[in-house]
Amino acid sequence: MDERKGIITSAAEGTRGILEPFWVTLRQLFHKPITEEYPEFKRALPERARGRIVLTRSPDGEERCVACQLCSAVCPVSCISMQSAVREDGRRYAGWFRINFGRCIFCGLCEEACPTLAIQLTNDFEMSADDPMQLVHEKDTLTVDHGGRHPDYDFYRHAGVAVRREPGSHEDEDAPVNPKSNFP
Amino acid sequence: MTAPLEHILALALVLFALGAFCALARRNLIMILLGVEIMLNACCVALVGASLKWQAPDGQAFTLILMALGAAEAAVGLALFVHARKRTGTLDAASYSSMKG
Amino acid sequence: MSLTQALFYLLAGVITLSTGMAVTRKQPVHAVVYLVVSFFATAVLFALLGAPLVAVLQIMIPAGAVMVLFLFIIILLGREAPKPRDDSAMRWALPGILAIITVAAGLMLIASPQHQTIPLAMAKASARELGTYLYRHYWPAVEGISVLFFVALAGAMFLVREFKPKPDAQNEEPKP
Amino acid sequence: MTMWFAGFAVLLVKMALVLGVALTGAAYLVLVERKLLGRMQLRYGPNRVGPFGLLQPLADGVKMILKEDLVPQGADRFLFMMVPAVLPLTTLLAFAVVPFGTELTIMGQQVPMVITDLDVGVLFVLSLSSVGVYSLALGGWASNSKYSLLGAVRGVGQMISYELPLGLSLVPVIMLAGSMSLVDIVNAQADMPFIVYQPVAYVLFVLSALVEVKRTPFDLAEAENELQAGFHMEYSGMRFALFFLGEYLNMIFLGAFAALLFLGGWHGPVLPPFAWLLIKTAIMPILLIWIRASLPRLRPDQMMRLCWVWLAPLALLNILATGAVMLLKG
Repeated sequence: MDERKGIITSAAEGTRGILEPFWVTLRQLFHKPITEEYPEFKRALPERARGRIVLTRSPDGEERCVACQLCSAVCPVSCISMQSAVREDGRRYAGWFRINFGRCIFCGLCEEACPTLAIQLTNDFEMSADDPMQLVHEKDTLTVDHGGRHPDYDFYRHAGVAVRREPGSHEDEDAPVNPKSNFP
Repeated sequence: MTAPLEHILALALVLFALGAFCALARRNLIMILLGVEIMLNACCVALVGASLKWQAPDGQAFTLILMALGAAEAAVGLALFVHARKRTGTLDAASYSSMKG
Repeated sequence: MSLTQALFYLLAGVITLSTGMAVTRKQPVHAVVYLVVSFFATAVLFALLGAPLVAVLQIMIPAGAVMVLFLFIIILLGREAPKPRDDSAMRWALPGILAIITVAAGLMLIASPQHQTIPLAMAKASARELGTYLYRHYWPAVEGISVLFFVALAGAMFLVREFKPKPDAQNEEPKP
Repeated sequence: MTMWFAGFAVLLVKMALVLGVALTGAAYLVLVERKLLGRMQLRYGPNRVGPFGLLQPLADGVKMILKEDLVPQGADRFLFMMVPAVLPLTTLLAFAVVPFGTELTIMGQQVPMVITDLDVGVLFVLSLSSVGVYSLALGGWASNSKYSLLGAVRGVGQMISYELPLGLSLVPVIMLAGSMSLVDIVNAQADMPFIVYQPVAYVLFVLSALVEVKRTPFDLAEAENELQAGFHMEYSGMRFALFFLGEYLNMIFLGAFAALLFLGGWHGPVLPPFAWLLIKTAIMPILLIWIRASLPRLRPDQMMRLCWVWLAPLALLNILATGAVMLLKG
């Protein structure tokens, strides 16, 4: 008890402190709940929300993934595995690609590691399953037919396969420097 | 009719002997106190049987008093054990021998 | 044999068996649980012997309160490390023999041929009568018990109070 | 002999009825609690299974039965498996002395609406409530877990302490009615329910009952933020459900007990006796839920202080005052 207050004041305050919560809860009983019910009402997730992982395609419809194993290496829970393969024209791709969503922690490190912007996290999070094996996704279910967040980027226009065009004619490439003309 | 008084007394006797055995043979203080409780319970059985035999409530009245006695005894005894355990760290009756000459 | 008689012998068996188990258990918690069973059976026995109030109080005080107190203390004090020298058969022999002799002597006395058994009639003491009788004839005992309870409460609180040894109580010399 | 068999059959039917009503009541009390708590916290509560979530208890039951039944390592297996039954068992036994109304006439026979009208009904109930402590103590001990043990120690301490004010708060009622049979006590309240004469005893009873069912603000035995879930932490599946069932049965039982002892039982105008008893029984559980929604948890020492410094002396003074008034009035 506070010494400055009299016994009656503190008793009154204590009683009020016990009784007031009852009034609050009773009042709230007749309020409309502020709940937004989930399956009927879905909140729009922010652009950068980290949900299910997909493998995107470049604008010309080819797979972006070059099976470089960087995502697999950086994954803290080791839920990504793949096998690389090479096409006849020298273009690399994933022979098979597997993500175990039962282990995935949706940290987004694979997306940051990917040099070709192939692996991306989407804001779809509804992926529960009865059987844990249903959470292991293969390449056919992972691959989507669009470019995700970066629809215009195409890795093979920059690098990857053998250069067929003249130097300096690639995207974002400066004209080659002539070393002989560079003297002061 | 119920069983004869002798059988009730025999039951009380067996219980009392079991309680006495427990109080004598066990070394854990809690088990010793349990033995005492068993003996009190045996007395209650005998008293209630006797009360039925002579159709007098005295036996039952004494049973009530005995129960209160047992409760008080258990409370003090257990408080003693807590105290003893705090000071010596054991409940073994044989280890309380500091008064031994 | 009537139903009540059969019930009596059944209860007697349960009581003896569970008390015997309680006495021989190593783990005090198990002993307490067996003893609770025994006390419950005793309560039913009391009801059978025409003492409903005593039966209910038997469940309430010895089985419900005292045994819970035992359990509480056992839990509070925790398990002890097993002692090197445990309860051996030799230590149990002498009390065991004494107990068996006592029981045998008592049973012989009861079963002796010149002693005839007295069958008991059914009767029931109502709670009101028992209470009135208790307070009319044994009020000093009731008062004594209440004083005992008060003293026991004070004693228990005194015993379990925080144990603080005085810092220099022993070294301090009495001043001349 | 046929009379005996008829009596036995009626007894069995009565038991089945009480069992069914009590268990269904407990199952739906869980739903009521979740709905009410939800609305008091500005949310809906369960509303998916069936209309307004009315089939939720069924879904919960199915879920609990299908869950894996775990026994922790180092647990005392036998005690661990048996103990959850104690609490529902004692509470269901206590329902045996609850009268649900006046005598009913079936085929010219007077059938009392109570399983057994014990001479010592109130004491019987108190003794069973003291036995219910075993579920806590043994359950916590047998789990071989620190948190369970701490929860058990706290719970046992609180329950055996509060049995004192619980029992003492009922003494004035027994004094007024002059009997410990619940039927007699209700009949003594035909003109006026005892709460009018004994408001202090009623408050004491509600407070002690709150502790006895171990609910907020006195749920120290299962304080989530200190002890995870207290004494029943290691239990899963149906064994856990039994602890829960016991708690909710206990709430309903205490509601019925308070209704019979203080609120006049089945006496009331217009409505049939059984309906009155049901309404009066519902007061206590709803009050307990409301308290749970409103008040925070106490500290153990505050709770013990409340019991020994305030409630127990107050109950004793109440008994003294009642006795004095009864003596003066003759």
